[in-house]
Amino acid sequence: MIVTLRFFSVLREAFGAGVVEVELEAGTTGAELIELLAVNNEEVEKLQSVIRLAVNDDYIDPTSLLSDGDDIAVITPVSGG
Amino acid sequence: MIVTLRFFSVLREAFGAGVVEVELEAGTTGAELIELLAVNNEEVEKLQSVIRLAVNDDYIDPTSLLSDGDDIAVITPVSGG
Amino acid sequence: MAASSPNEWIEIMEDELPTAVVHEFLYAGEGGGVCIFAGTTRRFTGEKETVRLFYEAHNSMALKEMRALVSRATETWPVLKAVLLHRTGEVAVGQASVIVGVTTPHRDDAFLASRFLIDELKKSVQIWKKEVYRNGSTEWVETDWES
Amino acid sequence: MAASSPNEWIEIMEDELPTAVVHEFLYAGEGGGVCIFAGTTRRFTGEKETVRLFYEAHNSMALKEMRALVSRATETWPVLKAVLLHRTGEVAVGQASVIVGVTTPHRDDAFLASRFLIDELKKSVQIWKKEVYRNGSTEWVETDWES
Repeated sequence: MIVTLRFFSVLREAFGAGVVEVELEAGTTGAELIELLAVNNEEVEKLQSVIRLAVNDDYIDPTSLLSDGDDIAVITPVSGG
Repeated sequence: MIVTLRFFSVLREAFGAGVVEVELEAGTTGAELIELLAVNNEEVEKLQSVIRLAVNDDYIDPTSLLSDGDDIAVITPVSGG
Repeated sequence: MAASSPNEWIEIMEDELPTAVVHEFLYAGEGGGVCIFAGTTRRFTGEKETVRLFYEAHNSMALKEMRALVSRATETWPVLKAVLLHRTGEVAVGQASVIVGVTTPHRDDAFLASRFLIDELKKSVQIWKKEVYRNGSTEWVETDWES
Repeated sequence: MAASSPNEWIEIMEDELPTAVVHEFLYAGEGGGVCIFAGTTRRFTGEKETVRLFYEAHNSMALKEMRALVSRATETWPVLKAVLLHRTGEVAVGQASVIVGVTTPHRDDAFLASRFLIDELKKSVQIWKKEVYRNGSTEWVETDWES
């Protein structure tokens, strides 16, 4: 299945792009997606315990199954204000 | 001796003037001045316990002696803001 | 009556309070937190409808007291910039009669210092307020005396 | 992105925050107390000199979260008007990156509600800040994660 990933701030710079499409196996969970990203990116690895995923602007549980076509925001600790 | 009295808000309206000159006996204290004003004005009588006097922009003690030429502000509870 | 120092702007004025200039002044402190309180005319108090307020000041005493309050704030919190402006004369509903503002390095202090300034101003600064109601009646606002 | 209701103005914008319009909007609440907090760029943090900030947002999530915070404030305090504005892109030293403002009938609530809004915004709204230092280096600000 194909999903869209959105990166911001540190991760956008680490991946060199704000929006990327990736192919995942059907049945991948949120936690598994973060694992996969961490393998290839040391910023994700460093922030792994504090990253949260949001699908269609709502945070999801790490155990939630991702679906084909999901628009997934990869959210690191915020620092606005 | 002659002193200048300055009234504000309720007392300015009660006396019909913001600034008046009055003649006082030498040796009059602040408390005695308030007594004198209260005799002839029921607003002063009503507020007597909360009125404070200031000479040259500094609050004075009720027992302080007034002097010829003093510029005396008659201050009622404030309500700015 | 102009600013009393480059970091303090304390004034009693008859005109509308210059909000944009207040922000510019406070931002120039290059702190991290700016807290501004504006006291505006509340239209309804219970059943009574206020159409405007009228403020009267003992200007020289009021300014002296306002300066003293800013000094106390500056001694208590790391104040980079402070503003204390009060109008006199008529103030319509929906306009500000008083503006207090403080810039500090961190926001905690900005909130505390501006809260202190407005609370103390209402207790001690020699300014008096008259309410003018819809029905034409007027009333000098009475407050508890706090010395 | 415009005001979401006549009493709430929630927006993420690239331009300088319109302070005078913020005051007008909040004064129109005809309450008695208006408290405004502006977060400005602090020039010095320890030895480091910041020349500007850069903010990036997940706009749709950030706006949704900002609306949720204003709703929580409105359920907790008698809020007549509320403003929550945040800039993105570059913000120079001495400019505001965020403005929070609340009008309530009495000043206690205005201070508490605006304090709540800025504290919660910094914890939960999906906006990120990068410091750009005098020496040319940059740094994404790290914060504790609070869910």
